[in-house]
Amino acid sequence: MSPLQGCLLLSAALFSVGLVIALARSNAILVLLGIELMLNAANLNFIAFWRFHGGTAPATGVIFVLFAIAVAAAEAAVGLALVIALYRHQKNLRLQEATRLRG
Amino acid sequence: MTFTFLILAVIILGSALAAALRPNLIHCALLLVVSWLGVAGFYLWAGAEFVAFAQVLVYVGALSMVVLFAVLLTRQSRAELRVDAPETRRAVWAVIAGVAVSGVIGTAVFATKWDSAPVTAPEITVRGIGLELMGAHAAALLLLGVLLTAALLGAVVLAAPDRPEKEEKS
Amino acid sequence: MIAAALTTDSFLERLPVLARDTVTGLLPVSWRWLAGSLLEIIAILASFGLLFAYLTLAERKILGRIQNRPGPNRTGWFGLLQPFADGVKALTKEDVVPAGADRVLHFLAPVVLVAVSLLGFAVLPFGRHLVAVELDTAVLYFFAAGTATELAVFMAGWASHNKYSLLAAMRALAQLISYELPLLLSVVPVVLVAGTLSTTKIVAAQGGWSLGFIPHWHVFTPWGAAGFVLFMVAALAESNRSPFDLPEAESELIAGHLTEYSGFKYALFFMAEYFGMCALSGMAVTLFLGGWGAPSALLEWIPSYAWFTAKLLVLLLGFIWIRATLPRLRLDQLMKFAWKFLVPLTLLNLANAAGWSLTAGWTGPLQLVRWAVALSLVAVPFVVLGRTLSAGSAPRTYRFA
Amino acid sequence: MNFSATHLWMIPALPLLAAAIGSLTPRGGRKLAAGAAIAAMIGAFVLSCGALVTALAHPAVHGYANFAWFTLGNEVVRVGWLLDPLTAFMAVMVTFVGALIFIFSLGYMKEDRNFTRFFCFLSLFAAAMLGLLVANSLLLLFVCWELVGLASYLLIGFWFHKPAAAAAAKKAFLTTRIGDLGLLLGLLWLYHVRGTLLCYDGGAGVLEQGSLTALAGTTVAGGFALSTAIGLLIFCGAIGKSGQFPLHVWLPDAMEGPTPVSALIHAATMVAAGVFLVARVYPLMLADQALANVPVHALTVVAGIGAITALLGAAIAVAQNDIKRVLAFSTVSQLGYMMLALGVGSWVAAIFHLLMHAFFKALLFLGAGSVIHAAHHEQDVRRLGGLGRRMKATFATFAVGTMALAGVPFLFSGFWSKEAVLHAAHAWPVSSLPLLVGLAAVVLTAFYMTRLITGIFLGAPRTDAAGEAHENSAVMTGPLLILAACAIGLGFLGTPAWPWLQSNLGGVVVPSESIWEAPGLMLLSIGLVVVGLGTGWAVYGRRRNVNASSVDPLAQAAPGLFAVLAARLGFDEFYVATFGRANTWVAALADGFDRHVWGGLVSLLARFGEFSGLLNREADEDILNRGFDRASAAVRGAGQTYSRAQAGEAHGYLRTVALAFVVFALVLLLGGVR
Repeated sequence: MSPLQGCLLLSAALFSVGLVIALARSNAILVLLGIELMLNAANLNFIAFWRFHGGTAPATGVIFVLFAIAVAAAEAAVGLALVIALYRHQKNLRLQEATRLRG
Repeated sequence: MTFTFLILAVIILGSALAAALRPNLIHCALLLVVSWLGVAGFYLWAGAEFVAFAQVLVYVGALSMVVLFAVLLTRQSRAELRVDAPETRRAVWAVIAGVAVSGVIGTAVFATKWDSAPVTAPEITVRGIGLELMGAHAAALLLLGVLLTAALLGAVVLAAPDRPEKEEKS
Repeated sequence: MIAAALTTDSFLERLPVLARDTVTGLLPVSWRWLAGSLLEIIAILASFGLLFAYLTLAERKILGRIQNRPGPNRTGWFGLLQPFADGVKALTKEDVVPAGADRVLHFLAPVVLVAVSLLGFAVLPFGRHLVAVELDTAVLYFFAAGTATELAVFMAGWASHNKYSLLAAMRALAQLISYELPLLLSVVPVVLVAGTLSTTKIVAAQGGWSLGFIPHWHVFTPWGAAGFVLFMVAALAESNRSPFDLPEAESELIAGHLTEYSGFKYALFFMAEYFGMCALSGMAVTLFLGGWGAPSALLEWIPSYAWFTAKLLVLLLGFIWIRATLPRLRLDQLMKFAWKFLVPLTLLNLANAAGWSLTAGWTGPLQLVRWAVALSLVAVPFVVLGRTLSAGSAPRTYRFA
Repeated sequence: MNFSATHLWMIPALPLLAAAIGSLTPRGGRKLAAGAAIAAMIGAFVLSCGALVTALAHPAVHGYANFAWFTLGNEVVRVGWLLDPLTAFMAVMVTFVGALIFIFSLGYMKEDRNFTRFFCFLSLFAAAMLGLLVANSLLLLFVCWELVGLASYLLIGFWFHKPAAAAAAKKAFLTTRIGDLGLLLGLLWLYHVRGTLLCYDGGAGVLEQGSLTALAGTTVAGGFALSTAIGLLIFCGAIGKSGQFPLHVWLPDAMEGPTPVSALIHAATMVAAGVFLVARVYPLMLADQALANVPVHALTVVAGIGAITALLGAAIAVAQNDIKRVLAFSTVSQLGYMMLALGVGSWVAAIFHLLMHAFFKALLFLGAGSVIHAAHHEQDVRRLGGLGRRMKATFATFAVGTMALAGVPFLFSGFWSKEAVLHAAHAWPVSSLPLLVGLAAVVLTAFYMTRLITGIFLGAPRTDAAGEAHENSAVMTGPLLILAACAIGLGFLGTPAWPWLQSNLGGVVVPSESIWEAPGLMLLSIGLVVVGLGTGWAVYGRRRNVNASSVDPLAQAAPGLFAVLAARLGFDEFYVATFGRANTWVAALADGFDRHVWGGLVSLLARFGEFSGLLNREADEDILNRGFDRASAAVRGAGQTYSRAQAGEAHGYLRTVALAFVVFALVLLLGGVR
C-alpha cells in the first residue's frame, strides 16, 4: 500500500468520523465541529496529493489548503454566531428541535 | 508507510472517535483540538511546515477558543454540558452513513490505479508560497480578505442580541 | 553568515557548540542527532529553569526595593537560596484536587501549559551558533506554539470546579484572543522588511553598523520602535503580567484560574508564566533588538550569547518594573485598549513599514523626508487616537492628597 | 494672459461649481457657501479679464470653438463658445458687478436663515448669465436664457412666504415666457431654414454673410423679409427679458425680491440680456436694411419699442413712492434707451450705455438696499428722509449714482453713454421721434432722481425708522464706493475725444457718433439735465416740515395725471381685464367641453365595457373556473406531499446528502468509470 493510499484512507476515515459526529450528535456546536473535521479531511487529501502525487505547480496544493483553512475559519465564526443566535432563540442547542421551517 | 504516519493516524482518528463518543461537550471540543493538532502533525510529516503552523494557529489558536466560548456562552448549568446521548435510531443511521461513505471512498481508493512511481517531495519555501500568493493568486487572496471581513461582520450581527443594551458577544 | 562567523569566531563564541560536539562525539554516529537535540533541550531547560528561579527572587527583591522593604533576605546570603526553598516547599506540599473537579483536565492543564510555553524556545537564536531548530517558518512556529497556552488556561479554569476559576478562564480567553492580534500584527512589519520568517535570517538582517556604533537594529527605525513598543505591550498582556493580570486579579477573583491549584501544579503555572515571559522577551530581542548582535563593532569580542542574555535581562527587568509601577486595568478598558488602540496602530505601523521598505532607495535629503514621513506616521496616529479614546476620562484629580 | 475660446467654458463653470457646492451645504455652512460663491465670482472675473485681453488683441475677429453636443438621427446638434469684444466686455462687467453684489449680500442677507440657498441661487444665476454670454450657438444661448429666467424666478420669490413676492415671481416668469415663446419660435424657424443655430461657424453660421443674404433674400407672408420676421421674433424674447413695453410690467414687481437681487439681476445684468441678445444677432437685424420694399425694417420696430419704453418708464417713475420701484422704472426707461440706440443703428452706443448703466444702476440699487437695510426695511420715500446726515457714505455714493443716471455733464459715465445714444438717435435718418423722446426722457430722469434723492436723504426724518437709521458695515459700503468710482471713471473709456471702448467693441473706429458734429445737441441735453434737476429741486428740495402723510406736490398740481402715473398707466389692470379674463373664459370653455362632450363619450364606452363584462362573467364562472380549480387543487396536493420531505431537520438533510453521495459513487464505481 503506497503512502498516498494510506493518506487517502486516513482522510476517508476522518471524513466519515466527522460525518458520524455531525449526524449522531444533537448539539449544534458538535455538529459544527464534525463539519470542521470533514473539512480537515479534505485538506488532508490536498496535502497528500501535493506530496505524493507529482503535481504541475509546486505550491498549488499548499495554497489551496491555506485558502481552505481561511474559509473554514470564516465558516466556523459564522456558524458559532448562528449557534449563539439559535441558543438565544430556543433556550437549548438541540438541533433536532430547530425545525421552525418545517413544511 | 512510516511509523510516524501510523502514530499520527492513530492520534487523529482516535481523538476524533473519542470526541464522537464522549458525552461531555468540553471534552469533545478538547479532543477535537487534539485531532486537529494531529492533522497539523500530518502536515509537518508531509513537509508542509507553513500549512501545519497555519493549521495550529487557526484551529488550535482561534477556532477552539471560539468554540469554547460558544460552549460557555450557551449553557445554563453545568449539567447542560452533559449532552444527552444520541437516541439510537439516529445514531444507527449515522454509523451506517459513515461506514458507507468510508467504504465507498476506500473501495474507490483501492480500485484506482495509481502510478506507483514514488515522487520526491516538492521543494517549497515560505518565500515561494508568498510569491505564489501575491502573484498568481492575488485576486483570490483579495477575495478571501473580503470574505473574512464579511464573515466577521456577519458573525457580529448574528450573535448580537436584538436588544441593544446587552453588549454583543462574538 | 559563514564569513561573519569566521571573522568573529573566537573560542568563547564556539564554546557551547564545542561542548556539545565533544559529548556527542562519544556516541555512535547514528545516535548523535538524538543526543544533540537532547543536549540542546537539556541546556535550554537547565538555563531557563535557573533563570526562572532567580527571576522570581529578583522580582521579589526589586518589588521590595521599590516598595521600601528588604524582600526575601533570610535563606542564604541576600536570600539567594530562597528559590530552592520555595521549590522544596512546593514539592512537599499536599496536592489538593477539588471534589467536583474534572480530574484529568485538572491535572493536564499545568503540564500542557509548561510544555507549550517551553516550545517557543526552540527557534530562538541565543547566539551566533546557538539555535535549537533552524526553521524556515520559525516566527510562525513560535506563535503557533504560543497559542496553546490559552487552551491550557481554559482547561485549568474549567476543570477546577469553581466559579472564580471559570470567570478567570473566560477573562483569560477574551484577553488572550484580543491581544493575539496586535502581537502578531506588530511582528508582521519585521517579517515584511526582513523578507523572511526565519529568526536567524531576521537577526542576520539586523547585522552591521553605520558609523561603526549605530547598529542596524529594527528598533532604531520609526516603525521598528513603534512595533517594539506595541509588541512589548501585547506581550505583557499575553503573559498575563500586570497591568494586564486580570485573569488572576486577587482583589476580584481570588487567584483566578490558579485558585484551586496548590503545591507543585501551582509552581508549574508560575513557571509557565515566567517561561512565556522569557520566550516573548527573547522574541522581542530577536525581532527588534538585533538578537545576539553586539551594539558596536568594538564590543564584538564579547560572545553573542552574552549579548542576547543581557538584552533579555533588560527586558525582563522592564517587565518587573512595570508590574511594580502600573495599576491593573478594568476589563472593558482592557478590551477597548486592544481593539480600538493597539490594532489600528499596528495596522498603521504595517503600512508605515511597507512605505519604509519601498523608499529604501532614497538617499540624501530624500532620506530626511523618509524619516520625517515615517516618524509622523508613528506619532500622529498615536496622539490622535490617544486623545480621542481618552477624551472624557481625564486623569482623576484629588482635592486632598 | 492668452485665453482662447476653447477655454471659455471655464468662466460659467466656476459659478456653476459654486452653485453645486452651495446646494449641497447644509444651513449651517454659511461661510462655505458664501465663500465658494464669491471666490468663484472673483475667479470668473480674472478669467474674463484674460478673455478681454485676448479679445482686444484682434477686436474685429470672432474667436469661436464649436463641438458636437449630441446627435439626433443624422442631425448633429453642435454648440460652441464665442469670444469677441462684446462677450468679453459683458463678461467682465457681469463678473465684476456680480462679485461686488455678492459681497454686499454678505451684509444684507446676514440675518436671513436661508443664507446658503441665497448664494446657491445667485451663483446659479451668474453661471447661467455667463453661459449666455459665451454661447456661440443660439440654442445654447436659449438654454442659458431660460436658466437665467429660472434663477430670476427663484430669487424674486426668495421670500416666498410673502404672498407679494410669490406672486411677483410667478408674474415675472409668465410674462418673460411670453417673450421667450417668440424667441423660441424664431430659433425654430431659423433652424428650419438654416439647419444650424451656430452664430459663427466658418461661413456656415447664421450670423455670417452667406446665411444673412439668404435670409434677407426670401420674403414671407406680408412682404416681410425672412430675416425681419425671425429678427422680430427673437426681439420678442428681448422685449420680455428686458422689460420693454408692452411686457415691462413684471420688472417693477420683481423688486419684491431681496435688494441685491434687484441690483444684480433686474438692473445690471439679466435685464440687459435682451439688449445683449439683439446686439449679438445684430447682423441679422441689420440684414434687411438694404431692402427698400419691405413694410418695416426690424430695427425700426426696435427703435419704436425702445422710444416708447424709455418715455413710459421715465414718466411712471416720477409718480412712484417706493424707492425700488422708482429705480425699477428708471431701469425700464434706461433699457428703452438702449433699445432705442440699437434701433437707430448704433449697437456700440447701446452696449456702451449698457455697461455704464450696469455700474451706476447697481450702485443705485445697492445704495437703496443700504438705506432699506438701515431703515429696517422701510422703502417708502415718504416715510424716510434726512438720512444724508447719518449715512454719509451711502448718501455720497447714491448721489454719484444719481448724477450718473441723470447724466450730469463731463464727470459721470452716464453722461457720455447717454450722449452717445442721443447722437446716434440724432444721426438716424428715418425719423427724429426717438431723439425727441430721448430728450424728454432726459428731463424726466433728472427730475425723478432729484425727487428720489431729496426724498430719502434731505429734509427731516419723517418716521422713527428713518430717525434711527445708521450707516451700515464696511462689507456693504465697500462695494458702494468701488461702484461709485466706476460710475465716475469708466465713462472716460468712451468719450468722443478718445472712443476706446467703441472702437474696440465694433472692431472699427466708429464715426458719426462723434460729438463735434452736433455740439448743439450736447448743449441742449445738458440744458435739459439742468432743467430737470432744477425743477426737481424747486419742487422737492425746499420743502420743509413735511410728514409721512403729506401729499406730493405734483399730486396737488395735477391730481389726475399723477394718479394715472402712480397707477402705472393701469397696465396690470388692463392685462387682467383682457388677457386674464380671456384666459379664464377659454379655460372654462375647455373645461366644460372636457366634462360633457369627451366625458360623455368615455362613460359611454365604460358602460359598454361593463355590459360585455357582465356577459363574460357567466361564462367564466361555470366553464373556465372549474378547470382552474381542479388544477390548483392538484398542485396544492403535490406541494403538501413534497413538503413532508422538508422536515426542517438538519440531520435529515445531511444524512440524505451522504447517502445520495454513496449511491452515486457506487454507480460510478460499478459503472467502472475512472
